[in-house]
Amino acid sequence: MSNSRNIVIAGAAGQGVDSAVALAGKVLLKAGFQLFITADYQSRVRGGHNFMRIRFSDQPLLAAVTSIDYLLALNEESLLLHLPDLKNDGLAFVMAADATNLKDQRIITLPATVGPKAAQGTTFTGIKLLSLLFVKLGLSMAIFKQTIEREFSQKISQALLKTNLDTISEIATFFAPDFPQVLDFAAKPEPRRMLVNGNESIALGMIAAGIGVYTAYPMTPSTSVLNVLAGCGPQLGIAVEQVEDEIAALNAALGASYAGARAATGSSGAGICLMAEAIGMAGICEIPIVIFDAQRSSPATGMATRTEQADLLFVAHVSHGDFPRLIIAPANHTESFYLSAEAFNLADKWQIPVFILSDQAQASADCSVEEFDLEKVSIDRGVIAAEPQSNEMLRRYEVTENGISARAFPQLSQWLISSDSHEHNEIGQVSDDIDNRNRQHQKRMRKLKYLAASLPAPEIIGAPADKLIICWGSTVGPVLEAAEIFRAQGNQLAVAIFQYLYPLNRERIEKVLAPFNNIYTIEGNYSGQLGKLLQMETSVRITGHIGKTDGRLFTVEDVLQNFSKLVGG
Amino acid sequence: MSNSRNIVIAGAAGQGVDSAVALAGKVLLKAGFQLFITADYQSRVRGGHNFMRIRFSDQPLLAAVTSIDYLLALNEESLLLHLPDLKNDGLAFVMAADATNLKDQRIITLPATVGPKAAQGTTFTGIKLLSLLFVKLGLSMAIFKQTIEREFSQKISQALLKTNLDTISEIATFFAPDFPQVLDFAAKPEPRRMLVNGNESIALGMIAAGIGVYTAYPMTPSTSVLNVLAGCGPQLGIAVEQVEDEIAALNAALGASYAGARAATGSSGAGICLMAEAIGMAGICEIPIVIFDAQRSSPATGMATRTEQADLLFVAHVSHGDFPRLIIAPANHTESFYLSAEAFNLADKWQIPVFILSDQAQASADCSVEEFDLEKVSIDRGVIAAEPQSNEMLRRYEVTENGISARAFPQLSQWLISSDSHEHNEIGQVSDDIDNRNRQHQKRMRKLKYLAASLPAPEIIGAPADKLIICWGSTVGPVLEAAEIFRAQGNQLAVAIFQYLYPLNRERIEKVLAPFNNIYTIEGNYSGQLGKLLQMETSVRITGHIGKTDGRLFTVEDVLQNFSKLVGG
Amino acid sequence: MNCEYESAFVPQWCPGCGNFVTLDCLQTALCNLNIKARDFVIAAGIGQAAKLGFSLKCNLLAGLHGRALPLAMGLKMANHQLKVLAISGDGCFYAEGGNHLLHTARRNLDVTMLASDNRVFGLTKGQAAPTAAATFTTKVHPEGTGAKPLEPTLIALSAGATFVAKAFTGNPEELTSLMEKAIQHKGFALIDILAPCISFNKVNTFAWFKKRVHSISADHDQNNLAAAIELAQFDPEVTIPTGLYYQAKKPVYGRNKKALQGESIAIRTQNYKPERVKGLFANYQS
Amino acid sequence: MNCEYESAFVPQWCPGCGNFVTLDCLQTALCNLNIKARDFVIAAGIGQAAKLGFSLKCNLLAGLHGRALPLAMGLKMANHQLKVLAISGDGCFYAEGGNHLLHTARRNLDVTMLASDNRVFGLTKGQAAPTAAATFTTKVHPEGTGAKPLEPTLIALSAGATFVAKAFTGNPEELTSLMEKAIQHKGFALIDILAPCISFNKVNTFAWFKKRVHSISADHDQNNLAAAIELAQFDPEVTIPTGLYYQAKKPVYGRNKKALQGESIAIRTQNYKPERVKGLFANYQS
Ligand SMILES: Cc1ncc(C[n+]2csc(CCOP(=O)(O)OP(=O)(O)O)c2C)c(N)n1
Ligand SMILES: Cc1ncc(C[n+]2csc(CCOP(=O)(O)OP(=O)(O)O)c2C)c(N)n1
Ligand code: SF4
Ligand code: SF4
Ligand SMILES: [Mg+2]
Ligand SMILES: [Mg+2]
Repeated sequence: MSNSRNIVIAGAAGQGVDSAVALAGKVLLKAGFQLFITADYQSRVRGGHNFMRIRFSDQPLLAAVTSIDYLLALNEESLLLHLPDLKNDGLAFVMAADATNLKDQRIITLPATVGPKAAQGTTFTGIKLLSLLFVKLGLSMAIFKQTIEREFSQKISQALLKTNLDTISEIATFFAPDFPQVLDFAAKPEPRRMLVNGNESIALGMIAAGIGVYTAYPMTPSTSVLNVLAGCGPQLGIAVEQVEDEIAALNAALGASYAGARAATGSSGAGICLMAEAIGMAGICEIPIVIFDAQRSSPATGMATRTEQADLLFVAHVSHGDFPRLIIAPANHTESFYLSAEAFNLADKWQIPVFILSDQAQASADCSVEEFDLEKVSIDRGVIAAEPQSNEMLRRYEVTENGISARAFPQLSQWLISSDSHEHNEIGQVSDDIDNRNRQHQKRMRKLKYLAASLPAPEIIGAPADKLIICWGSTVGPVLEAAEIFRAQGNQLAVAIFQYLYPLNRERIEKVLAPFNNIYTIEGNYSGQLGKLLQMETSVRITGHIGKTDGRLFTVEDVLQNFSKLVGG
Repeated sequence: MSNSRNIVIAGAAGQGVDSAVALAGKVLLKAGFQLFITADYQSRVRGGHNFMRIRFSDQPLLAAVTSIDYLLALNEESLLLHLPDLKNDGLAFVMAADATNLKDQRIITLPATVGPKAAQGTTFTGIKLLSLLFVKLGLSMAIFKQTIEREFSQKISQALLKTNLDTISEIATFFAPDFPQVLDFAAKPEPRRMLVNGNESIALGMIAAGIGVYTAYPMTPSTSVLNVLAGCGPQLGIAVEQVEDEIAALNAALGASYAGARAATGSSGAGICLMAEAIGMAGICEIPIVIFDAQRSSPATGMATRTEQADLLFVAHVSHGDFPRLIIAPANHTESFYLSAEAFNLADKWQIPVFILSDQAQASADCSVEEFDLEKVSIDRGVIAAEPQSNEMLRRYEVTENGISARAFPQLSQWLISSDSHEHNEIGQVSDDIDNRNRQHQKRMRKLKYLAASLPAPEIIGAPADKLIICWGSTVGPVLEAAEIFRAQGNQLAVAIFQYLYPLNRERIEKVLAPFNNIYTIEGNYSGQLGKLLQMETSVRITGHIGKTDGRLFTVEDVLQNFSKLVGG
Repeated sequence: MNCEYESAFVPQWCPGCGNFVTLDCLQTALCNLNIKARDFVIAAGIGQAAKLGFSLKCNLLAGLHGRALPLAMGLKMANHQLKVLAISGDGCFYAEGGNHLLHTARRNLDVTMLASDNRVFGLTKGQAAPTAAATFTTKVHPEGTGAKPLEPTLIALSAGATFVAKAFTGNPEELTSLMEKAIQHKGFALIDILAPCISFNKVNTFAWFKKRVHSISADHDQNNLAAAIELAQFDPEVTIPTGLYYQAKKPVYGRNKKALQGESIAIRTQNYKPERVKGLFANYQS
Repeated sequence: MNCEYESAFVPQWCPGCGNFVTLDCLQTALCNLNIKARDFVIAAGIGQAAKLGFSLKCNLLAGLHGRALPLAMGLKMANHQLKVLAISGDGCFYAEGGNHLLHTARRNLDVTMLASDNRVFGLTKGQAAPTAAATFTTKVHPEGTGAKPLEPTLIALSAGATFVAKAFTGNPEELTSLMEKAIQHKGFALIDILAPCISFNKVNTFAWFKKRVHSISADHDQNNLAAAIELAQFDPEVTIPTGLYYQAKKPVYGRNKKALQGESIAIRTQNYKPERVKGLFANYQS
């Protein structure tokens, strides 16, 4: 945690916390820092209390921290709420009027009078406090101004823009001479570095994979994937639709996939519930489909803007009956891109539903990543049937050893293709013949076996050690960083990162986990869902589970505290 | 299998296999036999091939057998299809025209000329062959005639009725003298004995429990519960509605339960899929609800009239997030009654969704049972809040040690009651406060822990033995009978019967299963779903799984064959 | 207003949100009708409008997005003596919940459905509701929705609703009076309430609606279904009639059901004994 | 008829089932229009009527109960050059799938919806469909449904369908000709086909319908929505107009979407390369 600083900007909904943070993020990115920005929102548009954390460093960051180096409080309540987390050598920036009752050396107040006349109102608080901070950090005011000009010139009046710029200048002049505090790490500018949230990475990965159709019904925190795809759909040839409900969303996506597009849908837990039946249809019809689940606090409506990792056991078993599926959980924003692209290849190869399991913590965290390398992405549509001489029914469900039968697409081929949600024979005719049923069911289930065997083992970091921590998704970042600190403190602790959560490659997993005597799960849920899956599917036994269900992400400190408890410290 | 006989009646859809069987069942019941009647239907109204098995005995029966004592074939195809299963000393009854090409001593043909003039057509084939059979069995023709009179006098013309009765008389006279074959067991008449199918038992159990509202959308094989409840609803004060879809079905049932009725819904797997989201709502709102799932062949539409036991892992994890639920699987028709009644008590006590898991095999099997004893049924509505002085918000979600908070019903009480699908505080106001969330989530999950601890251990039959067979639901009957035979053949084999499938009482289960070195599951599914649950939730390890997914029920012979394989015989 | 159902819970809507007016009008209507808090239940969906019930001290079943009407159905089956209000937004009732509208209306369930119509998904930050114009652009619909907006009054009338009205939060008197009538109506009553979202609908603003709404002319025959259906075929971009489109006395849901006469099932449940099943056993005996 | 889409699979309906006529008429219509088998897809639901596609040699996506229209939506998104027919029964389209009807119609998706209306759930053995009369009794509704029957043509017209017709299997010529028109129509086309179920609807039999249907009078203006809506307000127990209620040329789904012009996405997909995403990276760079 040394080589980083943590800024917190806090205020009421509607006060512009998010735009101040967006701005700060852009400035710091441009300046050459690595970033990890997280938000803590209430499900309301005005009022309440929101705050965001901007962590920056010269190294890649994959987690948020609790302790604050710089607090920008847009109102008094925010100052009071967050002071307890401000480090002893931290600083709080606040308008003078918001800190009248507080005596704390760490608080730097800005008199209302500093800044141009036009900026005396409260709407400029964000800009003012940011200017103060950047001066303090010794950052280039030129970058700040350029960023504001680029971001705002289209959106606000010239006069307003000028007021913003003047505010920065005046505050810089007012404070600059005796103020700068030197950071103990240096920026490393890299123009191709990107600042993306988890959903944006996923959407970009889908685009790289050649997605053609995305159908969804809005649901926090999945909606931004819909937004990104809808935004570039016209230009890139992606048909995107907000349909009437999630049932329509998945059924339409299945129709699109049958017809030859790469198709996906996305939602959060409640919406996935409504897709349950059509997930089974994808299973028996063997229609490749990618389903994005941005998990949030549960059950039911839960806490709409809060995170959780509690959909795993549900999606692992969703829809009645046995059929193969695949669950992928990217552990960071870079993986979100590559694994989302790969999801379509795996869906096409195995002709199954593939879930991308993310959560609110990942969806709303902005992270700096190196520009995605398109050399690492390939498009593989799986087995396509050779063209027939004339119109003929395709043996769409031909029984094969690995369970995979060749596909073709209506009108794009001479084949006529029947896909059926009943049990069906090889040409897709409904059938309840005993032998046919056994052959078809076994064919589908053989895919699951071969698929499992093809999946990589989890990566183990920090071995040898007696104790192992298992984690996935948004929990990986904080666990890895905490484990590094923990080991640096002289403890032994290894970490296993799972990206492929179902099916589990039993042999490989048992092998790499064999050396550990005590295996713990850290997951953002109550019951330790990945641990339960492991117990169900392998001989691995879980010693204990560290859960978190309050809807907030794990910070590095949260994890560290738990480590100390584990080793009985 | 000695003390029983197995009749098979087979023909095309529309030929009246089912009415012949219904008639035969009533006659044999009246005569004092125990019965187990199973159907093998195709999903069509006319044509195709259907057959039913009527097994009868002087002992209670809980399973079907494959080998046939008496075959009544309504057409030639049926004769040819089922002759291979006819025992060497069995008999086939058939119209002379349907067996022209066959030389087989076991075939008894009926000339078209026997019987009254009016009954020369093919529609009387059922009655004719039944008459033949009953003469052969030495059964009282009087009972046969009485039954026909009682069943048909309202439905058919006097002339037609007379033709039926005359047919019986003429066939009896024609064959009687030199024909009777003596059964080696005697009927034991008991007028209160009932012939019910699994769904009827469940519906009767629901009625005994005081159900007030049942909402559903028709789906095979669950529909007959809807039919029974709708039939007696007007008289007993049960509001039953066929709503627009399964989503409405469960949501309406939840509304009804909140308002103070005992409420339930029912469907098969595809319909349960559509209820997924509202199941989570029941979880977080803590609304007691009973959900009946008559499993059928899967995934998706599957084989509409065929059976399977493959919904277990789905319902055990349905809906996103962690929340308590209970899954009960009656092992026979008698339990179907008592456990369905008990389901409502458990739902009310724990304020959770309770699943009654049945399947097509149980739903469509008619079994003779002793009249249900209402002394064994009690109604317990759980904790109800004491009345307040005046209108006040109920602390509906008061945090308690066992997780259970008192209920009250709108208008029936002065309490005002808020139930909320978001995370909420104690009075049901939406809240995303951290501490409140933790308290409420933990309160709910504590119920799961206490509920699990309250559940009985599975019953073990046939211990001590090295090997144990685990089974549930429709598979229990054939397994128990096969195990008895198997043990009589000098083998050791114990059987564990699970009625409570989720949550699992870990301590008790581990204890009663500890003596066995090899544990196998026999389930009507591919993956061994109960075995998987056991591995997930307990230290029990499953040695092997015997599955069946062809949509047909397990017969005693099916199970026996598998036992022989298990012991390497 | 000092009603027994006044709650301590302050609504979390944006200052200026149309829903505040709806909340006020509803309190007034309930007070005016002198309805006791214990005698009614609000069945809510999910969305900004759906939160209304949290700001009343009342019986509340705050359910899932889209499902307020099935909840209402169940409430009335268990206790047909309850007053039931189903409250939510246009996304909830007309997108996710569209099927329930059709079927609850045709059953003529005795429920008051208050639909906040802001032509947008407010809570999820500004996607098009089914009532949005074809030209409405959003992040999801940069090229416009391209779809004909759904007219809730026309659909409800076509499906069988027996009370159909449209109101505007800019005319709280009319809204209150319609609410009173709707609550007193026996049967399925819809008020589609134009309640502008100031944060996410920059097109259909208060001023925009103000310019287009007009009270229905006095010569409209409110008891004539054909006339109401004609009235409901307006161009929602041009002119929007507010007031009572249609009211009719028709048998309400449950009128044909013996189980739903007299005392409610909820009350009778308290006396149900296992013995009630006994009489059915004979059906299965020989 | 000797069409390329004749299949070896014999329909499993009861002899005399109305669906046989529908199947015949559809084959004839497709033949007459000279539509190639590779150029159309049938999206089917679940039910007796939904099985129709199994008896044609054609592209078939036999989906879930209630979901034929969303499948059709996806088919057209991936390949807007396909002819798509959605085929199922009145339970499937109007009960389980009611929401999709509203929204697919208002989007004016270019699909031909053939709804077999027998006023009953045939496959599940005789429960009331939404089109059944209030007095219709079944095992589930021993006291009658008590609900106003849903009139599909009225709902579809209200929602925005641009081709709405009713036909009767007793008049196969009219049915065939309507099918031809519907298939040629650009936009959402519904034909509600009265196709009696001989096994489970003993009320609305062939003879019953025969007595009540009549072809729409020649002076009905088929391009007038208001007139069509008026026409659709008949009493379904008394008199049922068959023929074309309404047809209009309106922008079909996708007309506003750049992605859905020219070559289909299905075809273009074959050339999509990962590099297509490259241009978006700049949005996230500083
Ligand atoms: C099954 C499901 N899908 C989606 C959502 C997300 N969601 C919550 S409210 C809402 C729409 C809100 O719009 P509307 O009903 O018009 O209410 P408003 O906020 O405009 O009052 C959506 C899509 C959800 N909670 N559940
Ligand atoms: C989700 C779901 N619910 C219920 C069913 C059972 N089901 C199959 S077909 C059908 C109704 C059939 O009626 P209709 O659509 O009118 O078709 P018909 O048989 O009359 O042609 C039902 C309820 C199902 N397959 N899936
Ligand atoms: S976002 Fe719109 S609907 Fe929601 S509270 Fe604000 S103004 Fe009201
Ligand atoms: S049951 Fe009815 S709808 Fe089904 S095939 Fe027979 S006649 Fe046709
Ligand atoms: Mg809205
Ligand atoms: Mg039908």
